[in-house]
Amino acid sequence: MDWGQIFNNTAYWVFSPETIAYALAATGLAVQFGFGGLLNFGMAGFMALGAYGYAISILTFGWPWWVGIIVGCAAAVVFALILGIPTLRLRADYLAIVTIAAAEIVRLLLTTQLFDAFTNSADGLGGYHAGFRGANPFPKTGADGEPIIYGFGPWQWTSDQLWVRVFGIILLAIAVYLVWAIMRSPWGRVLKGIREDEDAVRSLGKNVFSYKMQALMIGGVFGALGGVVFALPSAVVPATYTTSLTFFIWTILLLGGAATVFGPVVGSVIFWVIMGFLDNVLPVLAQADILPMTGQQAATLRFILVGVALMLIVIFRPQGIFGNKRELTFVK
Amino acid sequence: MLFGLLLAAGMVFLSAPGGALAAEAPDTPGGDQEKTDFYFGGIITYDDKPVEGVTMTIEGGGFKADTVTNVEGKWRLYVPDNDDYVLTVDEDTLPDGVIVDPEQLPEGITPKQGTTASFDVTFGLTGAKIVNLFLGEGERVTTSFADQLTERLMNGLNFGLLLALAAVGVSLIFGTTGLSNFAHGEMLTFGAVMALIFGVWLKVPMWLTIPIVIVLGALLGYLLDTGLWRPLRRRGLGIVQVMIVSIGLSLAGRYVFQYFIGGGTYQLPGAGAPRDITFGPISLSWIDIASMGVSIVLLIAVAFWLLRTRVGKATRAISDNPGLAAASGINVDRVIRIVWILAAALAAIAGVLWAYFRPGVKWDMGVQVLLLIFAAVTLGGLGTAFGALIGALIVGILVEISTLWIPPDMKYVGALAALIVILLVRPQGILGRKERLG
Amino acid sequence: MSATSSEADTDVVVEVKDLTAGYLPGINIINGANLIARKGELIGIIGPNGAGKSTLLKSIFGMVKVRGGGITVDGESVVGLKSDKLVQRGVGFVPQTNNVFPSLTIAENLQMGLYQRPKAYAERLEFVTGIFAELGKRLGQRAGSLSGGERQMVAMSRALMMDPSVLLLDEPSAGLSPVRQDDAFIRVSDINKAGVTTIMVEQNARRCLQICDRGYVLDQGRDAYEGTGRQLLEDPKVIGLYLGTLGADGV
Amino acid sequence: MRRPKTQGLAKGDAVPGVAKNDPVLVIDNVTRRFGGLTAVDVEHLEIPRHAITALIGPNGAGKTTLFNLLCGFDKPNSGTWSFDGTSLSGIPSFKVARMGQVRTFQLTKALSLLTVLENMKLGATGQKGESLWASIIPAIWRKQDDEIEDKAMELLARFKLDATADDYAASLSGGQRKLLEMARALMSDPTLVMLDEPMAGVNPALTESLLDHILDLKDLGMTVLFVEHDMHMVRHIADWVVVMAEGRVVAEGPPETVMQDKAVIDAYLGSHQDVDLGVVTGRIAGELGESGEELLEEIKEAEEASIAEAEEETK
Amino acid sequence: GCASGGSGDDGGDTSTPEARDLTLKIGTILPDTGTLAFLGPPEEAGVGLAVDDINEAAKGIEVGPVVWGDSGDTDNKAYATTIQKLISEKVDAAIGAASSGVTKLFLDDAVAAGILTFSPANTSLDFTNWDDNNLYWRTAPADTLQGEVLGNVVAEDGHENVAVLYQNDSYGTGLNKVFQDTFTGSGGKIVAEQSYNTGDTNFDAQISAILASNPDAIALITFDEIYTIGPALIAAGYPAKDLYLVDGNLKNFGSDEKWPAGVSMEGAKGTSPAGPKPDEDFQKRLNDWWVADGNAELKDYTYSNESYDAVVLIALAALAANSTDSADIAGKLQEVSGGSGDGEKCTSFADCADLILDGKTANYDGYSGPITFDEHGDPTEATIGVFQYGADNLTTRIDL
Ligand SMILES: Nc1ncnc2c1ncn2[C@@H]1O[C@H](COP(=O)(O)OP(=O)(O)OP(=O)(O)O)[C@@H](O)[C@H]1O
Ligand SMILES: Nc1ncnc2c1ncn2[C@@H]1O[C@H](COP(=O)(O)OP(=O)(O)OP(=O)(O)O)[C@@H](O)[C@H]1O
Ligand SMILES: [Mg+2]
Ligand SMILES: [Mg+2]
Repeated sequence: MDWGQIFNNTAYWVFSPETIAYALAATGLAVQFGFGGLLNFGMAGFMALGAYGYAISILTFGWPWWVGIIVGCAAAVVFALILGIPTLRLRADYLAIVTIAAAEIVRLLLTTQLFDAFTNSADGLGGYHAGFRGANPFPKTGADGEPIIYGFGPWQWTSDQLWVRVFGIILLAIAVYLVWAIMRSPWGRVLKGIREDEDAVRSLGKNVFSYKMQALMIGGVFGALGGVVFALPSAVVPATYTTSLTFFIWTILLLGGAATVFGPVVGSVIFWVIMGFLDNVLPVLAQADILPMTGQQAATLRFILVGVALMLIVIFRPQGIFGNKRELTFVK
Repeated sequence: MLFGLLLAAGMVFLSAPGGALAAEAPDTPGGDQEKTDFYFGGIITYDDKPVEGVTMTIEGGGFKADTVTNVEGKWRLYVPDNDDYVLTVDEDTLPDGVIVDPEQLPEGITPKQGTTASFDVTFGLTGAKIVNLFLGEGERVTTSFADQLTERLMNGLNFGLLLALAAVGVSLIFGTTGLSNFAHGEMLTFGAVMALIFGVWLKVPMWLTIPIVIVLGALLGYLLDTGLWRPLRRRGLGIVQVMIVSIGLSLAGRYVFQYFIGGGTYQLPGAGAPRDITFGPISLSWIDIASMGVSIVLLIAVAFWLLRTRVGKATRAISDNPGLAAASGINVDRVIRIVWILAAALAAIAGVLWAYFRPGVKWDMGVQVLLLIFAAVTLGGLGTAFGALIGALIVGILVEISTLWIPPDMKYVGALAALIVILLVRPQGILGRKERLG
Repeated sequence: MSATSSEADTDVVVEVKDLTAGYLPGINIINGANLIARKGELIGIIGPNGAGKSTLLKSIFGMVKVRGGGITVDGESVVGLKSDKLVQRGVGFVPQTNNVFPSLTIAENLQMGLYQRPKAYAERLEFVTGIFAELGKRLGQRAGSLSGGERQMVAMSRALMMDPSVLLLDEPSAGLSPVRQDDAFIRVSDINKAGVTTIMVEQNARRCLQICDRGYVLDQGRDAYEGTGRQLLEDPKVIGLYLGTLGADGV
Repeated sequence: MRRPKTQGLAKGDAVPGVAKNDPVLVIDNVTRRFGGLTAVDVEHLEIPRHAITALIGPNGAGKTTLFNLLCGFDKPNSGTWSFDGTSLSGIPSFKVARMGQVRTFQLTKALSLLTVLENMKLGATGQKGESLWASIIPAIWRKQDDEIEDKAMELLARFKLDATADDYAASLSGGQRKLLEMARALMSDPTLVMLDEPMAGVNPALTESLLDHILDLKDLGMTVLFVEHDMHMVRHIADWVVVMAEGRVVAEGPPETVMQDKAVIDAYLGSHQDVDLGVVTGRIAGELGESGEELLEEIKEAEEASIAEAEEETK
Repeated sequence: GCASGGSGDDGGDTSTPEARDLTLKIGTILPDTGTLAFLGPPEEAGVGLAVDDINEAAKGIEVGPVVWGDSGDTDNKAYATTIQKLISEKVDAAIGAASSGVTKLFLDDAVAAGILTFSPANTSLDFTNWDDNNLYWRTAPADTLQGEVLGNVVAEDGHENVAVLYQNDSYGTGLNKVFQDTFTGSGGKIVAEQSYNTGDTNFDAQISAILASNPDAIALITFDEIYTIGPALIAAGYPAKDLYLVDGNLKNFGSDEKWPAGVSMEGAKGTSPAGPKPDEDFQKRLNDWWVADGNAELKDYTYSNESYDAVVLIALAALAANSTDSADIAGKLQEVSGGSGDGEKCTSFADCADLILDGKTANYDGYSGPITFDEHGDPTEATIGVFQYGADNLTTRIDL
C-alpha cells in the first residue's frame, strides 16, 4: 500500500475547487443559519442559480464571464427575494421545508425539457470556459513551449487549474472577511439577536424582516458564488444540485462550527479530505484483501463511512471545530 | 457520401426466389423478392382493418419492382441501393371509393406533383423505410378526463395513505423530540429490504413476512433509540446537531442497503399482480386493496393510541418541555423510545407498501419519498399527527393528479409548489396553531 | 450550618448537606449549601436574584448535576436520580419559568401532573379547581394562550394534582394578583398543614416568611441566614439586605 | 425620602376614560377577541405624559394583551390609538419601538446566546453600524458603539447585572432575566416605556433601589406605563393608576383614591394587604383583626362556591 | 477534437514489423455507487475481461493492474475524488463514466491532466464538439441509429397510435426524438409522451397517462426503471407483446431474480446495438471473469460489450502508436476502429494486434458492433439488433 500516494491524493482536497465551492456555500449558510438562525435547506438551489446564471449568460447570451458571475449572484438575490418575501414570516422549521421544496423546484425546472433551449435540460451545460480561461493571468506555457506546472508536492496544477483555485480562494477570502467584519458589527449583533428571539428584537425597534432578508441574500450570493466556483472547472448538470448537496453543506457548516467565521472553510476541507481519503484507502484495502469485500462494495463502504464519520464528528464535537463549547449548554 | 454512417437491421440472408412479379401476395412481406440491405415496407389499413391485395410499386435508379399487400395489409419492397425512389400505391386496388387521402399521409410525405398516390421516398440512416397508410376514419377510444381523474384520485389516495404511515411517524418524532428525522426514508427502505430478505430470499410467506417486518422495524427503532438518540439526548446535543446526525445516518443507511442489495430493483412476491378488480373507471389489484386496508387499520390504531392513551398526550408534553414533563413524573426516555419504536415500525410497513406501490425494492427508494413525507408533515402542521395524515393525503393526491396539467418530469413541482402556497395562506400548517406572545 | 440537625433527627424528610452544584464546568452556583426540612415543615428560601435558589431546588429534584455533598429524601440519597423517579417518591416541583406545557390544554396540563396515577384525576381536579376556580371554567384552553398569572395557577395546580408528600415551589406567587397571592399562600399553608413538607422559594419575601416555619436566606450559593420565619422577618440585617423596607412601612 | 407625586394629571373627575391634560397615548374603542372571549375592550383611555401610570387588574384582565396591541405585536378586532399624536394602528411593532414607545415582556425574552452586554447594546436605537454597508467599516460605528457600551455598563451596574455582563443571557436566573429585560428597554431612551410586571420575581431589596431609578427617569421626562401586582410598588411610585378587569377599564385615578375604591378592592386587591398571613393561617398567635376574619370568611365562601359549582357540573 | 488523420497511412509500406514492449495503465470511473450502480458490474466486467484477454494474447502490450474507481452519481459526487485518484495514479486512459452528466463534470479535469477519457455509455450529443484535445472517445453508438430502427420496428408491426415513456436525460430524450421522428415519418401517431427524471422511483402518473391514451404500442426508453415500469404496465393489463424496449432495459428477465416471477414479457420486442458475434458465449465469459473476481453472478450485461471494446480499442491504438502516451493513443484510435477507411477487418484483440504487428492497419469490429470512429471520437457505425422475448422471458435476436 502506497501511503505516500494516498497522502498526496488526500492532500489534493485541501485546495480543490470543490472544497472552495463548498466552503463558500457553507459560509453563506453560516450567515443564514449560524448567525441569523434561518433554517435554509435550499442552498443547493442558490448554488444551482449561480452556476446556471453563469453558464447561461455565457452560452446563450454571449456575455463575458464576469458578467456571468454577476448574473449568477443576481439570480440568487432574486431567488432570495421571491423565497423570502412570503416565507421569512414563517416559523423556523417551516422555513426549512419551504426552502427545501423551493430548491427542488429550481432543480426540477432546470431539469425539465420545457426550457431545453436555455438549460439543455437533464444534460446540463458545459464548454463555457473560454472567457474565464482567457482572463487567466498565469502563463500557460513556458519559454520552451512546455505547459508550466505550478505548485509543489501534492499540489500541482496547470495554469488553468491554478487560476480556478486562485480565483476561488480570492472569492472565499472576500466572503470570509465580509462575514468576519459584519458579524462583529452592530449589524451582526442584530442578526444574532434575531436568531435568539425575533419578537424581542422587534420590540427594540429593529426591522427584523429586513435583516433576515439581507442575511438570506448575502448567504444566497455566497451560495451562488460557490455554485460558480463549482462550475468553473467543470460543467453544470442539474442533478448535481440535489438536496444531498444542501445536506453536505449543512454538515460542513456544523463540522466547522455554525456561528463561526472560519468553521465553514475548515469544515469543507475536512469533508473533502474524508471523501478523498476513504476513496483512496478503501479500494486498496479491499484489493489487498484486508477488507473482505468486492471493489464495488468497497466503493459503497466509502459512503457508509462518510455518513458514520459525519455522525461521529458531530457527536463528539457537537459545537464544531471552531464552535464555542459554552454555547452548547444552552441550545434548545 | 461515402457511407460512413450506419448499417442495416437485416442481416439474415435467405435464398429468396428470384424475380419479383407480384400478382399474389407473399406470406411474409417481401418474401416474393430477393433480399437486399435496403427495403421499403409498410401496412395499409382502412377503418382500422388491413387491406389486402393493394399493389405497391417502387421505382428509381433504374430499378423497378412491385408487390401486393398480404392478409395483414403488409408489404415490403427490396431495392438494390440507398437511393431516391418513388413509391406508388395503385389506388385501383384499394377498396371501392377509397383513395389515398393526403391528410392521412405520414408526416413529411406528400404526393408527387400531379399524382395522388405517388411519393418520393428516401432512406434515413438505416436500410429500411416504412410507409404506413392508415386510411379511413379510425375512431380511438381514450380514457375520458373524468375517468382519468377518478383513477388518479384513487391512486393518490393509496399513495397518500402509505405516505401517511410514514408521515405520522415523522410527525410523532418531531412532535416529541423536535427532531426532523432525515433518516426516515431509510427506515422505509429498511422495511422493504427486510420484506425482500424474508419474503423473497428466505421464501417466508408474505402473511408471515409482514408481521416479521413490523417487529424488525420496531426493533430497529428500539436499537436506534438506545444506541444513538438516547445517548445524544444525554449529551445534550442541540436539535440541529441531532438533525445532522440523522443526515449522516441516512447517508450511511442508504449505502448499507446498497452494499448488501446492490443498485438494482427487486420485486416482492405478488408485485405486479393484475389490476383486475374494477369499480367503474378504477381498477385495483388485490395488493392495492390490501395495502389501503393495512394503512387505514394502522392509522386508526395510531389515532386511538394518540387520543386515548396518556402516552400519546405525554408525547406532546415532552415536545413542549421535556424538563417539565420529567418533573411531572413522565419517564421521558421511555416515551421517546416508544415513539421511535412506533415510528420505525410504521415506517417499515410503509416501506413494504411503498415497494408494492412503485413497485419494487431499491436501495434509495426511501429518500425518494422523504421530501414528500416532510411536505406532508409540514402541510398538516408540524408535530400534529392528524395534520400529517391530512397532509399526506393531499400530497399523495397532488402528486398523482398534477401531471394531468403539467409536464410529467415536473410532477413533484406541483406538490411542492402547493405546499408553499398553502403555507403562505396558513403559515402554521393546516392543523397547526399559532403561539401567543408576550 | 444549623447545629439542630443531628443523626437522631428521625423526621427529617429532605436534607441537603454541603451541596455543590452548577451548570458550566468549573463554576459552582451552589457552594456548600445546607438545608433541612422535617416532616410537615414549611420552609421558605429567600435571597437576592441569582443567588442559586432555583438551582438548589433543581438539584434536589435531579435537574442539575450535583457536584458534591449529599441530598436525601426520606433518608435515602437521591443524588443522580432523575426527576420522574423523584415524582415516584412523592416529590412535586413547580419550576420558576417554563412551568406549563403551552401546546396542551389546561386539562391536559393537569393530567400530566397525574401522569403516574391517572385514575385519581376527577378527585384531584376537584381539589385543584377548588383553589383556582378560574381554571375549572377553561379546561379546554391551551396553556400557551393563557395570561402570565393564569399560567402560574396552572403550574401550581399541575404540581398539586399529584398529591405530593414533598412539594418544591419556585416562586409560586410571581405574577399573581394580590388576592390570588394571598390565596396561594394560604393554600400552601393549608396543604402544608395537611402534612405535605413544603420548600418554597419566594421573592415575595415578607409573605413567605409570614407563613413559613423556618426560613433560609441564600446568598451566593450558600445559606447566609437561617431561622424561624419571624426571626428573619424582624432581623434588621435581613431586612436591609434582602427584604427592603417597601412592604414594611404599611402605607 | 419619598418624592412628591405628579399631580393634576386629569382634566376632570377620576372616572374611567377621563381626559388628561397632556396625554402621550390615547386609546379609542380597542377590542380584541379570542374566540368567544373578549380579552380587551377599552372604550377610551389616555395615558398622561411625564408621569408614571400603573395598570393593574386581576389575572387575565387583558393587560398584557393590551400591551401587545398597543405595540403592534397583535392586531385588534377594532379600534384606534395614537402615540404622541400619530396614529399607530397597523404600524408594525419595530416602527412603534423606533418612535419611542418601547415595551418589555412579561414572559421574558432574553437573547440567550448573546452575552448580557450584547443584549443591552442591542437595545440602543439609531446605531450607525446596524446598516449593512456601514457595518463593514468599523470606523463609522466604533465610537458610537463605545458610548453605547459605557451606557450599558452603567445601567447594568444599577441593575446589579454588571458581574454577568460577559455571560450568555441564557445563564441568567429568572429574576435576573426580568432585570435584563427592563434594563435593555431603557437603553433606547424611550419616550414611553411600557413595563409588563417588571418586578415580579425581583428581590425586594433590589426593587426598591430600582424604583428610584424609575423615578429618576420620570424626572428626566420619560413616561412610564407599567403593569404590576405588587401594590407596595404601585403605591410608592405611581402617579396614576388604571384598573382593568375582564378587558375593560373599570377605574382610574391617583393611587390613593383608586385603592380605596370598593370595586377595585373586591375584584382585585382584597382588603387584606396588611394582614399578617401567619396569623390568618393560625401559624402564630396574634390579633386576627377585622380584615383578617373577613379574609378567612371570603376564602371559605369562595371555596364552598367552587365546590358547589364543581358538584353541579358533575351532576 | 481533430485527429491527425494522415498519420496512419504511411504505416502501409512494408516496413519490418517491430516488436512492442508496452505497458498500459487503465483506470475506470464507472458507477459502483449511486443511482446507476446497477450499470457498474457489467461495465467493470467488460473492462476486466478485456484486460485479461489482452494480457493473455501477449502481443507486446501488457495492461497493468486496473485502477478501479467509482464514478458514483451527481448526487453523491464520488466521481470528484475518483478522477483525481486516476490522475495522480497517472493512468493513460480512464474508462467511464456511464452517465453523460457525470462525464461532463469531470471531463475538463481529465483533459487538463492529459488522460484519455473513454466512455462505454455516454450518448449525449454535447460531447461531439467538446473542447477535449481529442481525448474524449466513446463506444456507445449514437442514439440516432437505434431510434430509427426502433421506429421502423414499431411501424412495421403496424402500430398506428403509440405512446412513449422515456427518461429525461440525453439518452432518453435523444432516443425518443429519433424514434418519434422515424415513427411519425412512417405514418404513425404519438398519442402520449411521458418523461420522468433520472432517479425517480415512482411512475404511476406517467403510466396512467399513457394508458389513458389507449395506445396500440408503448415504447419504453428507460434503464433499470423497467423493473418498476414493466410489472406496473402488465399489472394494469397492458399486453406485453405491444411493448418495445431499448438497449437500456433489454434484459433477460427470465434469468433475473429481480424480475417478479409470473410477470410475462412474452412477445415484447426491443432493439440494442449488437455485434456480429453471438452474445451468449461472451456473456458467459464476462460472468466467469466477474465471479472469479469475487463477485456475485452478473445479472445484467448492459454496456459490457461497449466497455470491453473500449479497452481493446485503446490497447490496439497503443500498439499501433507504439506508445502508451494518451495523446498518441488518441491519435490512433480512429484508425484502429476503421475510421481511416483502409483497415483490414478483425474481430478480436489478438487478430487485430497481429495485423498491427505485421505493419498493417487493423479495423476492429467488436462485440458492440462494427465500431468506426469519426474525427470527433464518436462511433459512426453500428448494427442494431432486434430482439424478442419468448415464453421464458429471455430474448432472442430476430432481426427483421
Ligand atoms: N392567544 C390567545 N388565545 C386565547 N386566549 C387568549 C390569548 N391570549 C390571551 N388570551 C386570554 O385573554 C385573557 C387576557 O390575557 P392577558 O395576558 O392580557 O391577561 P393579563 O391581564 O396580562 O393577566 P396577568 O396579570 O395574569 O398577566 C386571558 O384570559 C387569556 O387567557
Ligand atoms: N442554565 C444555566 N446555565 C448556567 N448558569 C446558570 C443557569 N441557570 C442559572 N445560572 C446561574 O446560576 C446562578 C443562580 O441561578 P438561580 O436561577 O438558581 O438563581 P435564583 O436564586 O433562583 O434567582 P432568582 O431569584 O432570580 O430566580 C445565576 O447567577 C445564573 O447566572
Ligand atoms: Mg429562581
Ligand atoms: Mg399579563
